[in-house]
Amino acid sequence: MRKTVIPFGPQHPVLPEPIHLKLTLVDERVVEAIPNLGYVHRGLERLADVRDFHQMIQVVERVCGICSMIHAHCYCMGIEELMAVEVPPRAQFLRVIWSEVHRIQSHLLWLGLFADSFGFESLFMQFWRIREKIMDISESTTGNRVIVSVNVIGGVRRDLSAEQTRWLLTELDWVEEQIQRLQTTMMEDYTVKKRTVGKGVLTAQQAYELGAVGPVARGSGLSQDTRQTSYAAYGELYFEPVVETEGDCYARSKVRFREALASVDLIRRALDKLPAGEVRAKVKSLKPPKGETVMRVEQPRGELLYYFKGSGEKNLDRLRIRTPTFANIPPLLAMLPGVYLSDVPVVTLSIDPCISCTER
Amino acid sequence: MFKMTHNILRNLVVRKSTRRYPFEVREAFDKVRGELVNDIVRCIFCGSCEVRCPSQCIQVDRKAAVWNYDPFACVFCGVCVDICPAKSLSQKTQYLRSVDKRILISMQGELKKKSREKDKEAEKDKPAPVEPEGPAATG
Amino acid sequence: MTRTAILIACGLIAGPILGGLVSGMDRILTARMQSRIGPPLLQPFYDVAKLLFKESLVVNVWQVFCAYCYIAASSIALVLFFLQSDLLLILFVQAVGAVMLVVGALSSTSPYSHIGAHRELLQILSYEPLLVLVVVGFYLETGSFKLTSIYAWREPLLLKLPFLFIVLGYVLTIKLRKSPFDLSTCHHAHQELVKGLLTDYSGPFLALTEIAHWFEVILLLGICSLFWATNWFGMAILLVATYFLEVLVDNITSRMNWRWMLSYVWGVGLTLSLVNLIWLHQG
Amino acid sequence: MREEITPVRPADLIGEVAKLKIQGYRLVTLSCTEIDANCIDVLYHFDKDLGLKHLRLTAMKAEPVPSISPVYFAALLIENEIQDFFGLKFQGLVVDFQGMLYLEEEALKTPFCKFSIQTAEKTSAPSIAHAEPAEPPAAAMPGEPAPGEMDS
Repeated sequence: MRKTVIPFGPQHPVLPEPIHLKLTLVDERVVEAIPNLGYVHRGLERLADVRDFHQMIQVVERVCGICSMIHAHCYCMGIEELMAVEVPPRAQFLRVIWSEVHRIQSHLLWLGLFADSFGFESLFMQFWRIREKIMDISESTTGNRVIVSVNVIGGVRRDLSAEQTRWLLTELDWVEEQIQRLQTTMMEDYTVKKRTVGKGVLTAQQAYELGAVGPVARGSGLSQDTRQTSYAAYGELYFEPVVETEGDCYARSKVRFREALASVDLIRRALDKLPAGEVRAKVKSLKPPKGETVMRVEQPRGELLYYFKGSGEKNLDRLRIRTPTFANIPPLLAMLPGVYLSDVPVVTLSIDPCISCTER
Repeated sequence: MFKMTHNILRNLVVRKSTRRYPFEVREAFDKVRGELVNDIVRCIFCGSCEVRCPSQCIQVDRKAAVWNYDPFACVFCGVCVDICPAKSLSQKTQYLRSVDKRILISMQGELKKKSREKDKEAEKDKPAPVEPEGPAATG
Repeated sequence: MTRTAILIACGLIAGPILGGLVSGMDRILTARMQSRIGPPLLQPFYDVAKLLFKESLVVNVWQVFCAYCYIAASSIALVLFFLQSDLLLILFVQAVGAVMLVVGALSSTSPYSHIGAHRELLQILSYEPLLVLVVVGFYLETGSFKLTSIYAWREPLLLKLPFLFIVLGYVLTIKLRKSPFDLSTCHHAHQELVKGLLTDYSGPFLALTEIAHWFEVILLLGICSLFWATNWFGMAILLVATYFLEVLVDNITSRMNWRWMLSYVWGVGLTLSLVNLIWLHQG
Repeated sequence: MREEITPVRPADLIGEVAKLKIQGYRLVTLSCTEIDANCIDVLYHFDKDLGLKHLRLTAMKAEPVPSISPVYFAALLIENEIQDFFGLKFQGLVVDFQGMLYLEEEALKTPFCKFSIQTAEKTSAPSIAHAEPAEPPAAAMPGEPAPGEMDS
């Protein structure tokens, strides 16, 4: 038995982000995986000391570019709770719409990277082609492609015109059709099944004990989605979490496909019910936030938690960000032992690691 | 596999999704937050943009009436545009082109009186602005 | 004598030039299949030129020696092909080159390079027997290992050896490092082993392995051309169709692992070759 | 906070956490805040059926806190992170990164403490890189952290 130690990452072409795993192999089979963080740690939580609570919106958006909208959404919700600001219903709906747009693009991005992790380059390009349409939607409605910067304490900064809504709906039809087509292409492919079915199995029990969140938990049969807590406008939109029970890489990609399609539906329903009115509440008291609170939202990668502590000053006392990947690393460590080296990228990517999120 | 074959072969005949970028540029959407410009004639040097900017890329000298801006530190969030009381800041729909040298923009304006009505009157009287754009390249 | 010299020169020049062009066409075709515009036709030459002018960083002197051996072996194999030499000899010279590449990878200390080398050995193990069987098929049909007599054969060999042609297709996929067999290394280095076998080759020496790869590609396409040697037109169509199929297969499959490769290539490949050989023997 | 917060003492912590585990709670995360030069506030967030439950532990910087990672393996990275950022020592960690999960050996300050903890051991023997809380010196503001760069 030959033992090899492979430094997997932080710079590795198959990894979209720099996670560092020390893999101990015995004949191409992983026996132990130890993570090491800190490669892209930027100290964003600590920035709350020098940026005031308005400026922090732009800072938290940069915790994770791919789900910037949802980070800012969560942050604004927390501050609004501390300052007792009532957000107008139209703004609530618009936040949901943009969050779901972000969810679709994040899932498409992931599906592409996932295809690339088992060497299916052409499929990767197909996913990213569809994603480009979502980026266009984001760019035309919010003003930016990725870091959308539409949230503000008390509402949103942009509104949707009737013309934009019509255009958005036609674009969404195209996106939905394309996703459906690629879903059958990918999920029925012999070689894809060969590479993903039964790889990196996580049982429901393990997922719960190790604190898995998001598609990793839902792929293992846990019906756990923070959107069920009906924050923002989710309470008024009929919503049901997507659950698969197999707990392998195949199930996790299936969850993401179905969620992307469910998000398209959610956007349609939200546009349909979009109430008229203001998009930005007048913040009456200029008193900075005071007190402490915890806010949770559902990111494409899973549950995101923010802890706020303010003492009535311009800067928050403490802002803690727990990103979903941080919660999903322990399940990853449980999945890796026993898989072959050739499956390590597939299993690692199946949790959708966002390391710059994790290390903040 | 066969579905993929179909997909791949269709891609051979339909229009390509990529374009030869610097030679062929897509038309921008109307509300895109691109390059930040300051109409220095209207600027009242209040400093709100400096205070609210999350990346601290703007420095305003209220006494000397100088507006300094570092486009490479800017994150193009548009917060300054939103809060500008004189509406002198705006964003183009085109993004900043990539360059190989750092650019620092420094604009010299003229101080105006506090009242905005008087400000407008004064503007009518005034001729052309003093040095509307002066990008000074530094290392 | 002059004829020999001209043929040697042809082999040495045609290898890199045709190989680079084929590689450029490959990249454009792949891009089009993925709905991209893709690089210019001459991009592989630009890449290699850039690599050649880079600073040479030597991990291990052995590796440099191995890179030279690899290019020497593959160019000699192609020159022998142009000289219409013995097919078995060509195969073994080519195999020496392939093994030298593995030895070079093993001489470094990188685990990626080592695992890549092991996988490359398994790949050699899976395609070499098939390649020999293809040659045996030629021999059974034409009664000679000499290229001159195979090229002079009166009818296209494809009609008699259709299954062996499919088997050669497997060999070609492995040798061209295309999906699903791009295990030890692949062109865009987007895999778990980074660039696998070639991880520690860099700069000019990486360029040498790339040029040597072009020689090999042309040699394999040359062996493919034996299947329709009666006229130029048929040969060209056969080669273009074969290469198109290779790129297509690359784009419709994901990368598999070596266990699957061994069982599949040996299982299907050996069965197909044996069926074809028995059929030849009977007929 | 909307949900109730149960205060716990370090001695009861493991028992309380184990009780929650038996009840089927999932560990969401730990949040740590510095209160003053001596105290650190650790909040344990748990979730069951979308309802949150919090435990609050007020720890002294100088005393180690029992680790809950033997009960909840998921707490491993979080506790190591707190150990790096606040210098609070956890006892009984499943895998102890010795304060080097985020920080390098030569890092002497615990970045999230305004009342910075100087580590005498770290300076003398960098191999033992754990930030042992020594007596807190006068309030020393650490430098401004690097501005957040855009990253995905």
